[in-house]
Amino acid sequence: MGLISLATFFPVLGALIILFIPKEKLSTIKIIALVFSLGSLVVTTFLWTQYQYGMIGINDESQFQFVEHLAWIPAFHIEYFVGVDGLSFPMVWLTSLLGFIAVVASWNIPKAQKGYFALFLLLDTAMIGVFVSLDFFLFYVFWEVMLLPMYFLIGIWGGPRREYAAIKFFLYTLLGSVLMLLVMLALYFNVQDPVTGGHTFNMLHMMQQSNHNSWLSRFDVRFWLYLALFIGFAIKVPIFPFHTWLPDAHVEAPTAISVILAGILLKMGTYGILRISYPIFPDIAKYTSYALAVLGVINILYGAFVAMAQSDLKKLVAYSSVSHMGFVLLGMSVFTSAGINGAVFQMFSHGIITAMLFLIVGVIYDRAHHREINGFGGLAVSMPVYAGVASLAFFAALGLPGMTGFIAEALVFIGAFSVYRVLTIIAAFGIIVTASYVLWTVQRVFLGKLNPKYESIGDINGRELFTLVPLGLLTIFFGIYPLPILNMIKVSLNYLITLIP
Amino acid sequence: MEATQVLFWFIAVVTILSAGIVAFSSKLIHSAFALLATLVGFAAFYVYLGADFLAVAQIMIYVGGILILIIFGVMMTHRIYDTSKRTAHNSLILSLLGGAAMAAILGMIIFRSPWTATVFKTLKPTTSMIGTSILTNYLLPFEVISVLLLGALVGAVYLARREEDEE
Amino acid sequence: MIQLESYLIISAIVFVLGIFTILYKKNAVGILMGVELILNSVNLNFIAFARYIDTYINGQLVAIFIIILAASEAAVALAIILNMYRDRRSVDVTKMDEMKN
Amino acid sequence: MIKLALFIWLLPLAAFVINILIGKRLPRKGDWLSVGAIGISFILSLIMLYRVLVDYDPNFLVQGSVPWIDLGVLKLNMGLYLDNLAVIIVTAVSTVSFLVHVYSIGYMEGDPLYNRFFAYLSLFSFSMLGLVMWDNLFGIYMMWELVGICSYLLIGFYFTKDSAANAGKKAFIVNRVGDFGFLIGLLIVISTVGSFNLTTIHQAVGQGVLHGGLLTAAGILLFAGAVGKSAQFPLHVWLPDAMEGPTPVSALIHAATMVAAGVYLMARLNFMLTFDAMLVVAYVGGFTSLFAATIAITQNDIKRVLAYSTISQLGYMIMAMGVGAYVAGFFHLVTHAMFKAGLFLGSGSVIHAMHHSMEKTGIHGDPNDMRQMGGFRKKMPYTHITFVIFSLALSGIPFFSGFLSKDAILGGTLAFAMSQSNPIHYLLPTFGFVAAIITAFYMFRLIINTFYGKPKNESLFKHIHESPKVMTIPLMALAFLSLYFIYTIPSISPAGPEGGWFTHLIERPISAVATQLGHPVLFIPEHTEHAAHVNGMLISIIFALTGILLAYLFYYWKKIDVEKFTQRIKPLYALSFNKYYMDELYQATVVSGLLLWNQMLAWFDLHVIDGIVNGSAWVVRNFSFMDGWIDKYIVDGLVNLVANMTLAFGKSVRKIETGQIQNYILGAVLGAFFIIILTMI
Repeated sequence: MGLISLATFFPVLGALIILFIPKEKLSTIKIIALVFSLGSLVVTTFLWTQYQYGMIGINDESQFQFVEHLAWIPAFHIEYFVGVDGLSFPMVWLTSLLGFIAVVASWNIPKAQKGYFALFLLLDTAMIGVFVSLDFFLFYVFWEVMLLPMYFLIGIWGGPRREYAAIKFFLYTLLGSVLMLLVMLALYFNVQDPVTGGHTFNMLHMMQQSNHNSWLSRFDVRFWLYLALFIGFAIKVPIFPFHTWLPDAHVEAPTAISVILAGILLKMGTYGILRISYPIFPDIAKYTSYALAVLGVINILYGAFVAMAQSDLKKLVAYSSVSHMGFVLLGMSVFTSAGINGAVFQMFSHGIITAMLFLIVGVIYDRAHHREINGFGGLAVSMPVYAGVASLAFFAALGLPGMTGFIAEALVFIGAFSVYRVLTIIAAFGIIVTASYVLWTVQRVFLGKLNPKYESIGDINGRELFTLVPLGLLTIFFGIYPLPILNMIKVSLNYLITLIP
Repeated sequence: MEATQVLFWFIAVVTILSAGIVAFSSKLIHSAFALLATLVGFAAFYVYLGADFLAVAQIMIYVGGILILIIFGVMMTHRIYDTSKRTAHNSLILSLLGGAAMAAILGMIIFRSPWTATVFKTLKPTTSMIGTSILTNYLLPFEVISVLLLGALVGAVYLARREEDEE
Repeated sequence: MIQLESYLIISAIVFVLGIFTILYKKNAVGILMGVELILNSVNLNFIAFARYIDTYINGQLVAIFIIILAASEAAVALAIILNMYRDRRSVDVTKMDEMKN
Repeated sequence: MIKLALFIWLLPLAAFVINILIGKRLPRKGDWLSVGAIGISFILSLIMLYRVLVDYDPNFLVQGSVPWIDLGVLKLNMGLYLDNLAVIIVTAVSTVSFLVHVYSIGYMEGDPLYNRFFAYLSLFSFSMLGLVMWDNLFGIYMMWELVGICSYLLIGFYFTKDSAANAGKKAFIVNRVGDFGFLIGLLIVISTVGSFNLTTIHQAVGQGVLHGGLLTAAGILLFAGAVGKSAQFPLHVWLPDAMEGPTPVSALIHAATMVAAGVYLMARLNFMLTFDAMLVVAYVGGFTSLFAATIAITQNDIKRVLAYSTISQLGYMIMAMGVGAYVAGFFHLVTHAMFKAGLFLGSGSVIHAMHHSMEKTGIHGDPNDMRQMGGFRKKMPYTHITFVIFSLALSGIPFFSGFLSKDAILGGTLAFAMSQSNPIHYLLPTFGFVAAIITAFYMFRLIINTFYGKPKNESLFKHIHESPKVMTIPLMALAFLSLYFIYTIPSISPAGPEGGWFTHLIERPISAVATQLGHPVLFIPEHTEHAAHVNGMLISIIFALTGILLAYLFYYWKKIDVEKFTQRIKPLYALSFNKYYMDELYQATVVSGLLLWNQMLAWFDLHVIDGIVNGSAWVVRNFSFMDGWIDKYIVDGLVNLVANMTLAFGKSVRKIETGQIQNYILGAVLGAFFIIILTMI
């Protein structure tokens, strides 16, 4: 068993152990969850130190790292095939990091802790699995495994409308999964394994256009398959107009789950497009790129505008995610080096920043038990440390230089401008709107006269700081010195865009 | 008739009679003890059939385990003083009718089938063969049955346990 | 030499007695005994076939599993019976009709 | 040199990091850390300036850079670009910053967030120094945003006041509007030139890589950033509100340094401005200078007067950049930094005194309000004298620094107008000269109202006293720096900066656009320039004196009744007093419009997009309901018929079903028996 598998399955091992611990032993359960999620983080961090920066990946198995390639269900040519490249590794690391942070953040979850942590660790494994799998079937399995814990985590531990949100989330993403399943099967039956001549689920084989049979080479077929796959991923991103599950799910989910939802799950949509849709259907990707760019711009502006109108803090952050994911879409729609690197960097950066934002909302919700923006005011007086950390996160969200969001957005703009000039200018308008809603929010929550209700509200505690500070340091570190990430992703992504005709 | 055959038929009669007692006795405790005789008789048949391991297993599991359990069951569900009390029965006629029907079916099958004892093996100890088999060809059923046994065990303990707040 | 049919007949008789026991008794423990009789008769059949027909001892192996099964069944059944008795001070199966209708 | 610059740049950052984290626990709340850091930076910058002066070479340049982002295709390096311009402005920034730091020790004393104030000041110094030293537009843009956020934090420093919080937000967002243009300009540059490096851009523009309309557009868009940051019309609205911040902040950020960043940017990018772009720059600047000056006349808040004055002066500088008076514009940036910072610190000193007096007397009111002051001359001698010096410099009176630079700008503008065939360009010098009168007028209105005459509020006046030394010494230092000879050494002629070190070291860079086109962008003959300069000087002296005279007539000698006069020009007065209703206009159009638009979109999202989703769910549900109805009454009807018959039959036979398993077994056995019988026979 290789290190990648270890990182992937380590959390679920913890989940199994938790199942055997009586539910009364709360602290044992929590510590096990903590240890196992930390274990995964340690392994991925170790992998980072072993990472070879020059290797490309994408569609060549020999260029992947930490590959494990075993037969799994030979009768259906299903393999256990995992490995990482520059596209997936930042996401893997981010996932294990946020998994750990989220465990700490859910320390005081109010009920049924045993089930919560077991499901959470299962979710953790599934998420890492999605990012490392290179076999489509394996990918699909992890993708589905991820859904169920998520459904329960929202549906059981969520807010007042949790059932509605959970069902909505589940149905939406299930629709996406079904479309993905169709495409997967279509590919399975129409792609030939170059070695054995049989069918294959191997993504890398699917990426070789020479392995496609004549049916799969038809433009209309490819177009519809791409579209189906795209909708499957678009729901996850979420791309306008498939985004309405997001605010509901976020608002109802417990803090840690919102962190995971926004930090990792949203990235899976764009990751899927980059990992699967682009290399398998490069011609269609090119053909539909303008539409994708337009959707990206709509996401940016629409998300920002709607965010500004929200009165629920968590909803605002949720819509800001829609807006920020628009940058990813815009960046990856242009097939320029800066654009696509910016897009992936934005995925990483948004993962960290939005996690911080949701944690911050969680902190205040734990104390005030509501999230009405207008119900706060002047909190900087009674919670100075919290206000400081929160301002940092909000500034990161508005793309302040010196933090990751700025570099990502700048790269996206640089990449997109040379291709779609007008669209980019429209998108750049988003930075004004973003600044407006972020500062307006900061003002309504933290500035002004202190709402007398919250005079004696406690400042952020050590545990909460512990969840926020590492993320804050990361945004600043990679905002000043982005090379570690960019060097990792650029090799793979620069190669990826050469695949697009 | 050889001595072994005489012995065989003697055992057969004893077994069947005790099985009859199990069936017809109105006192449960008598049934239980008759069952003991039946089970021992069966063990004897196993010896005749060259199944040495099974004979021992029969004695140990059935007689030593199950029967004791049953007797415990009898004891615990009947106060000691009324172990001799007649237990109520269903309709004798209908039961006999059912038994007769079953007997007819089995009889018909037995007598109408052309039994050809094709193989006649020399008797030899079977323990090692059984051991080899359950770890090779019968490994999966063996494992499954182990889990089942474990499950049954846990289930039985759980069911029979008194709830703390019950009494 | 003892014929195969001898065993089959003995087994059949015990089986029939087992069936009769199940039908006749109202007492749950009694019924359990009937079941044991049936299982034993089946076992006898298996072992007899293993001796006379099979080239290997598959019958014996099946018998082993049946014995184990019987043991589990007896344990669970007795546990249920105990519970039943504890609940209603009776082990009369004809009175167990809560779930009727 | 590079190392020196790095130290200058990074020391304040270190102070910021330490102060924001543990400042509260340090002795004296860590002010010495920030002051010390900027102090060392100040000394180091003097060393740097000294080296430049020793070199005395107009083409002095030191560069150094490291790779920062490398995507293979796109490479961004970050580095320092130290030419004379940078060195001088670094020195100016660190000087003012240092003095303001020192001043703040006195001014901010006792503030609950004392340590945070110094931390922010340090962060600002760091960002501002970076802004003027970096060698590429991207780096400048980054620092540009950072100074913006510092400005946001410091304006909103008294965040419990709603007005302060609003002002901070407004400043940042209005700046973002300008930055939007800046960003697009950057994108045009990177997509054509492929680099942000100033030298590379210079070469590329010279070679014609970026040319024609796109070049003009790039210039204007980059200028949009400057419009935001330097508070030019129509994005000037944030600066007056920014006066909600503590006064040292107003002095440092909103008078001397940050707002001048736009001018700095225009100076840096002067080489790539086409003639059309320059016209836009010049007219925006010129118009702003007059526009803001007219508002400053009627304001009663001492700091707001200064704020509008700043806008007006920044307009001068921008206009200078637009008319090719590069040296003059930049010169004015430096001199203005000194005396405007001085003015703000002086007003801070007054406000500080007022504030304490109000605390003592228990009178509630606005300490910034001129109508509460008067006669402070005797109580605050140092503040008074320095204030007058600064005002004279600002009004452009000879022997003070402002005279040199302002004159040069007006002369340059006049020369521009004279060299153009289109007479409409005489508008520009007109703007400038009219603004000059008004400037002199409102400055002396301020001085007379504050320091002369009778105290308007005796009880307050009683408790007014001079500020501590830590506050007056920076004032004196700045007053010294507002004297003309500082900038004219080795020449001591008060008539103009020619022959001084400043004009020697700063030269207008060779225009890349000119290289590209093959002819100068703007040709101003030597003799025109000379004539314009002499005329400009005379006119401006006369105008400045006129302005001062008018102020004395109105407010000191009271020869003209102010009340009556304002009554006669009431509409104009109202217009000026209400800042031409710009804020209200923006509020009514942009802000309300945006909010309404957001609400609409949110409604759209909730009811239309989500409505479609829920609607499809509703359709499915109702379809199944309808289906259920059909099922229930038609399909099921038939079934029920059958079922009822079965039921009737079943009722009769149900007695067989006892629920007793034994009965079932019996049945099963008998059934099996019959089957066997049937098959066997």
